[in-house]
Amino acid sequence: MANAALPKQKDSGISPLDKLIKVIGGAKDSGIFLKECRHTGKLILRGDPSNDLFMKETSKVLAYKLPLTPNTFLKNNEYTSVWLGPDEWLVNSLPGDESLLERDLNIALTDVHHSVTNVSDNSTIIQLSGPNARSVIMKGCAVDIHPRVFNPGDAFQSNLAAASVIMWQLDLIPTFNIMVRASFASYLWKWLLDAGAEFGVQIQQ
Amino acid sequence: MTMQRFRIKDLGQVDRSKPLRFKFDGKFYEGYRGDTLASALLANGIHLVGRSFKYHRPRGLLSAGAEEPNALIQVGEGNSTDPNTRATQIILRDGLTVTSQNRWPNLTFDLGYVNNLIHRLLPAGFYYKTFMWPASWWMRYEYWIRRVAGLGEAPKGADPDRYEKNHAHCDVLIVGSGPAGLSAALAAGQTGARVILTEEQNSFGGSLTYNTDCTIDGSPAFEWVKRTVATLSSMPEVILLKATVTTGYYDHNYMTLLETTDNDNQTGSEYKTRQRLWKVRAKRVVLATGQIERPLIFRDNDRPGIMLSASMRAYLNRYGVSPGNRVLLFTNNDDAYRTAISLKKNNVPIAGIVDLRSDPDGELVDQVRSEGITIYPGHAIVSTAGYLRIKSVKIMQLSQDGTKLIGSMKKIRCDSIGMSGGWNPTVHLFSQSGGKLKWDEELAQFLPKTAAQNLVSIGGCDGTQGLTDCLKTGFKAGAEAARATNNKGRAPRLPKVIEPKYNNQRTIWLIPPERANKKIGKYFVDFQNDVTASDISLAAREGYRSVEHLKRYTTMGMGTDQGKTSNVAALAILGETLGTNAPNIGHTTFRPPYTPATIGAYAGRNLGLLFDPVRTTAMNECHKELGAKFEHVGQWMRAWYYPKPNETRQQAVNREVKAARDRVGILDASTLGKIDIKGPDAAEFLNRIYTNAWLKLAPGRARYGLMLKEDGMVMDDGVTTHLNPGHFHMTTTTGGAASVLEWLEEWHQTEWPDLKVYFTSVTEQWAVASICGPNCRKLLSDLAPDLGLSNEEFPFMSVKEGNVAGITARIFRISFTGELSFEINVPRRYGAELWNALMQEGKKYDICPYGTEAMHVLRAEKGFIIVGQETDGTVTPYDLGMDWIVSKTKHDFVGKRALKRSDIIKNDRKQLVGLLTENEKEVIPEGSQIVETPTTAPPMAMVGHVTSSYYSPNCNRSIAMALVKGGKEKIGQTLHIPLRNKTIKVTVTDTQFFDKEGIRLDG
Amino acid sequence: MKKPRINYGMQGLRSEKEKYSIFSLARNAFTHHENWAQAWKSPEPKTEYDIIIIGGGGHGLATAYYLASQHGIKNVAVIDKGWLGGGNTGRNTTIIRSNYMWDESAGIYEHSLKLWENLSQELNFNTMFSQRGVLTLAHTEHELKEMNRRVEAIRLNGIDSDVLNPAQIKKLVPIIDINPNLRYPVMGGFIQRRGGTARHDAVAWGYARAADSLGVDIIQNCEVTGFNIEKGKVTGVETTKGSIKAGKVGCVVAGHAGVLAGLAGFRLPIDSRPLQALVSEPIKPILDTVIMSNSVHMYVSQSDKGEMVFGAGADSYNSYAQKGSLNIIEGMLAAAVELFPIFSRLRMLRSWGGIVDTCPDASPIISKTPVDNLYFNCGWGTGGFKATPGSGHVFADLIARDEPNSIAAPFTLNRFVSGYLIDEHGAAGVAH
Amino acid sequence: MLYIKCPWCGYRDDAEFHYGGEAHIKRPFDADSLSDEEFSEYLFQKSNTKGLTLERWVHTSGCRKWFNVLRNTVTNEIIEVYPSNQLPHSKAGKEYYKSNWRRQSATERFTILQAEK
Repeated sequence: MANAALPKQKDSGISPLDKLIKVIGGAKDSGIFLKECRHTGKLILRGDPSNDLFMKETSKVLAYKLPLTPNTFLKNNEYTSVWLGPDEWLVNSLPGDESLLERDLNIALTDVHHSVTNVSDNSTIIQLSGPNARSVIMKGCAVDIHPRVFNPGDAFQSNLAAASVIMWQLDLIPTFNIMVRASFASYLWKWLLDAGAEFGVQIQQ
Repeated sequence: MTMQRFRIKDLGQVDRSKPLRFKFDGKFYEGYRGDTLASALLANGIHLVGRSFKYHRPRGLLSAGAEEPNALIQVGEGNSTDPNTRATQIILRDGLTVTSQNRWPNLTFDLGYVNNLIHRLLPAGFYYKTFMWPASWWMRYEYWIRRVAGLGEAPKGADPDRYEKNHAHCDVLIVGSGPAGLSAALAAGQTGARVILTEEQNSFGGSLTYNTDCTIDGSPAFEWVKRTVATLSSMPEVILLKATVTTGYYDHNYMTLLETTDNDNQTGSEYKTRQRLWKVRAKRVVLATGQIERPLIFRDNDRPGIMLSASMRAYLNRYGVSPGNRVLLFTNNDDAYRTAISLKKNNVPIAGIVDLRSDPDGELVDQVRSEGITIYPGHAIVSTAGYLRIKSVKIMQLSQDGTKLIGSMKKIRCDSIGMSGGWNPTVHLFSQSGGKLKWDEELAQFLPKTAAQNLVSIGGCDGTQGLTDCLKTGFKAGAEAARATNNKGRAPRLPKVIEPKYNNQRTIWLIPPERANKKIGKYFVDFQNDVTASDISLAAREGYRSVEHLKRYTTMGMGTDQGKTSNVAALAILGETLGTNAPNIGHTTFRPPYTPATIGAYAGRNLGLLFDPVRTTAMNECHKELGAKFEHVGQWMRAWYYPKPNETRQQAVNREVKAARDRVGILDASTLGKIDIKGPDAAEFLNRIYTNAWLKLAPGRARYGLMLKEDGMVMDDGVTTHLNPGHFHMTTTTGGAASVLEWLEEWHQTEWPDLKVYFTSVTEQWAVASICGPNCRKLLSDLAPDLGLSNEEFPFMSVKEGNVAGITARIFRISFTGELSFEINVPRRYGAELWNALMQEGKKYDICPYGTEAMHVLRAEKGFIIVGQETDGTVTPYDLGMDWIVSKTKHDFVGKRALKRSDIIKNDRKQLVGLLTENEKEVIPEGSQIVETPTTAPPMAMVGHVTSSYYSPNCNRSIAMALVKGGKEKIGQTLHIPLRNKTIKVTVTDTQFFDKEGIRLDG
Repeated sequence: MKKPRINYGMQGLRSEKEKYSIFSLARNAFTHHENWAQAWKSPEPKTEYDIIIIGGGGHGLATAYYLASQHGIKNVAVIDKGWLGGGNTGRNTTIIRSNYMWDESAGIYEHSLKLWENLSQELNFNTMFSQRGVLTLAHTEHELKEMNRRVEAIRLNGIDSDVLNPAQIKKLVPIIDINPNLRYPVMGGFIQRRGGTARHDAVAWGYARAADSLGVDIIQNCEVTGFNIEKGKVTGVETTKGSIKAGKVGCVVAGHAGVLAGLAGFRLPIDSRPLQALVSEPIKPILDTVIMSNSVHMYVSQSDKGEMVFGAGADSYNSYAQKGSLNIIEGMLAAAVELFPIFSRLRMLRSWGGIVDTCPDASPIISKTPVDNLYFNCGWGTGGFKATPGSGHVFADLIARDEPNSIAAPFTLNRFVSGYLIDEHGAAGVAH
Repeated sequence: MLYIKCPWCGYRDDAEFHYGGEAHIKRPFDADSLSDEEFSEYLFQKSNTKGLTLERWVHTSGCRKWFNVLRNTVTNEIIEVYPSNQLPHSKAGKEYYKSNWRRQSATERFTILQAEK
């Protein structure tokens, strides 16, 4: 039996925060910008990086080698690969591209013990940006994200408030992608709004 | 409003341009920005600020800092009132309303003072010796004891304020911004290290805020403080935190700082934070917490107006407040001389200096002499007079050895006393960190000995004396700490310091009475809890000789000040009583927090909506629209039942249960845990983790599995499906989703790493609608006409993939109701769409949504168990009558051996059976206990309990399952369920109540 | 449940010379309290005792007291490595109740509660046992059902227990928030009105004084460094104050049972974990009942002094450090404020940790051991304080007769071999 | 709050981890041949050391990997951290491991076997 594939149209279906994000807006000079990255493709890839074939085949599909440094991610225009563990990666794609990627990886890794699991709907990504983004995260996360030790290209899995998250930094604004399980998304969204309130929050499309 | 009669012109650091009005005990006063409540009260000539805990004696300000035992104030009113706040730490703001506490009817006339008059009946620990007769009266005694005890009043309602939390990491955390702390911060900061400097007071500088007799590089020391703070502020990696108490020192250099942020200079906003709890992980900690002055212990040393010498100097030089109109100093060291010089400089009349030392000398003494201030060397205060404020003292000469008073008595008038009994290093945080203390005989101090964590103690808290040495050790420690955390740089140049020099002190812990056996008056050691020197010797006499016994028996050091001014003296007095010295007695352990810390700050914003996440499924909105009632299942909110207007819960559930068997029912089953299992050894892994056999399950087929803990007890269950070769889809209970995944990983990683298999949680990837009932096949085929749903094409316990209502879905033909049933899994984003499509299309079959309650009834009709309801961690598969699922042939599976233990194989274990009530309409309450022979009243021997019990509309009667001792043998027998008002008679049956033949599964 | 034959009447303090009362207080007031006798003597150890009890906490002192008072065995020493009551006796949140679900637990805790009810009089020392009621809250439908199971079991064991609805709870505890929209709303609860609190230190001191007056030697600052065992039978102990011979040895060292078992050459199914508690500053009375909430891991009462006494759940890891992790405290205080919003502005005064010895089934061990004449009483987890009198009583009986009585019998070490566990995790949530 | 260095993710607060009890417990291969007493020893008996102890943790909120820790249960000092298929490296760790009464878990056996191949 083939893996359940998603239909082609990119924006159909309901994302975990659709019902919650009612008002888009807020002051332009807000210290915090929040948005949901709807329906980003997400695959969990498992495999043994000491197996050359696994590394070779995956880099063919992704067009780069999977990151082996803990707490980092690599990306190109199509795919973002976040290190999650010594044999586990999160691979993000543009909305709708994940089925194809899943198929390609499975074909490429036919002879290698691996697993690719489509978890696009298992969680969602909240993007937190703005000059005060770090302050907001520090209210609920014990990982050191000071620029001396944490920069674009860095990632981690940890807890943010009472939610388990995977987080990675995109740029120097700074902007963070926070991936959270679907059923925790509304809790985390409310928590972020509350934590950001003192800086002013603008909600973006 | 009264004038600030005791404010000295142009002295101190308060802002005279910003007068602030405040109310104390109903009366208005004025102070300035930069004042504490304590300094503002003193500026208005108010010394009397509270009553003591036990004797209700009038008390004044003892200190100017966190150690204050007496001035406990009720701040504010209504919901934002704060009881027991130390006046010395209340930052004055406009409109502040405060009241004194624990007195009735008022502060100057307090009826509680009667305790002082009958004090002889109330020695330490008196309550252990009485209130025992008659035995039944303790609750009455207690009622009054509780009302007399307690200090301030709790707020009446919810706290209107916000509290924040903040995690931080740094290279160097420096506690204390006195000369040592500031210089350490400067040295560390200029290397570029990440530095946090904390100061519990509202401004930086520590002792330099009031020691105006020192100069650094030729200018007043406080100028150096201002310059240094400015330099530190300009360093991007340095965080300066004032009004911030370092409350706790936990493992691995984890520190809590409680910052008070709602000081007067903050603009108000809806999201204004009152306090912020910092949780800091520091690579290295520098403790520069300074010292706390000790009181002298003499008769009636607690009268308002008697305060610590350095605190008096702080009120004078920092706040520009004169302590009174005639000040007496009483000391065993040079500190009081320093205070005297400051007082004199500001024209405050001085009654003299009573010095325990018989021959004080040195530059400070000389200076005092040259100012014409009278010194009484080798003298001590014998007694004091004055009820609401000190009026006079009597002094006498001390014998050579300090154990007796000799000569004639002399009376000195005064309205305030500055006393100094030496200093205690503030070793609280060091001790919290696990460090051990040592006793320094010469300094008569407990000092840090071995550090247990990555820290260094410097300055006063390490026994360092003098400004020069504090700066020197500060620079050194700061630079070292920076280097140790991989920052490069050198220590700053040591500035040129001019400071007064101290000579030795003469330590006399307890001033003797004028005659050896004179027994009047009280010698207070612990001011707040009214523990006197005689209480300590009483405790010792009665055998309470360890430090902890002393503390617990007398309550010494157990007040809200935690004995900051009293602990060491108490130990010394205990030591003298027992004929030994302080170090042999030991010391109590210091525990967090350093000063009392707001509970709300520890709770933070994790309240209300944010207390604990509420998890909902993709179909949640659909249930809401249908008017569902919800129930909590762990963090999940699940649709419980869907009442129609005017329908009771029972009616709704009955209707849903009927519909699911008669027509078609639909359930949101999305919360079940789901784990994707892939790898060539997946089947072998399942074979080891489940009790039954898994190696021969064909792709496309599903099987029910039971998981045991290694002790043989049922842990979880669910259906696992073989999707493709080497690819399984496991389901777990809703509550077990996370723990089962961790369980699988644990066994794989630590026990069977050779098995090639990977696990990935997909619980929320899939939204699941479960449809059941005779019409469900028709319904599904309407929405998925190409799927092929006949029993041949799609047999029970198998899986198919296809489009349902245009959505790609995985459909499992499994059943938790015993009916023909399909579980349709679609990606979460289409969950609501699927639900709505099924509801819409199902109209023609009169589809009925059912909730968790109906689901429970439906499965109970079939005798299916729910892990967590029929099981509680003490139940084996055999107990559940599920012998069929335990493989007899497998070499191993988790929990196998435990099932063979002697008490596990006994026949009289509690076993799952069915129960039928005599009265078919009667539903036994779940959880009811079962007996064989009811008696008229408890106790009765119980043989089991009811695990599930419902009214079954399909059976037209009530049904129940129960775990009953030796239950299998009891089938057919009668048992009894004794409720409070009646006893229900039941017959033991098997657990299948409906469709025993199982013919409905295929529709 | 079989009723043990126990005399719950007043035993009275054997020595009349120093009986505590309001009259003795008044008498001593005239002499400035200078003539009070020592509550207990602190003798040097003799060379030999009939029985040595290792551990001078509440349980150990109670054992010695009952050996002397119930079994007439007075040549007994209690030895402690530090000060009396310095372990968990002096570190707990002082809650006393007997509303346990399983018969075996109900048996021991109810036995204990009955002894508590006369303890102050029996010991002539006010232990301030305050039967103000212990109310356990339920916050979900599931918890309500679990509660019913427990309440019914408790009731049929003849132990008092009342179910309360939210309105009744509000009446009893006016400061509680019963808003149904709370994340964990108060949906009901059950109260044991005979439960309550006691002054923990006083329990140790009272037993010490009473045991001392019956001739028991109480030896502090004396650490056991080894057991002397001959032919599988214990003959004495090695201590920092020398060897002491003994006919029998009872070991009651909460927090260190595993260490002592190691010295005797066997192992126990016990993990030692940190359990944290804290008190607020004292305030005027606001809470007259003990409140427990298992689903949010919080329990609280107000001491006679006015402090709110909070308990949290145990940390997950083994530790003898007598301190735990801050997040446990944060979670517990958030739960406390959620239920009692007025707690927010109170202040934490002091926090501390104890070491709890926990068994796999969260029930204690009162047992003979692989070594003859050596007995262990341990593994009380978070429930030890309330059991103090009962534990001492049955342990004394076990040591005296070398055979467990019906109350102690279920708690032998053998249950871990045969599988007859008394699992108090399942239904009790956190067993406090 | 302990600061535990996950062998992969680095230092994190103990709240991110779950404790897994004693490390290096040998699971009996042929449990059926054991007496109840012998099996009870595997199932329930603890070292529960006061002082150095080898224990298991899993980085639940991170990489979900199990690993072993050598920790002092009196001071909470962590001496070393190593993956669960390895043996302790530090001197103290080796000594403790040697004195352990039931070392060599299945993972280690597997690793040793692999190394021998």
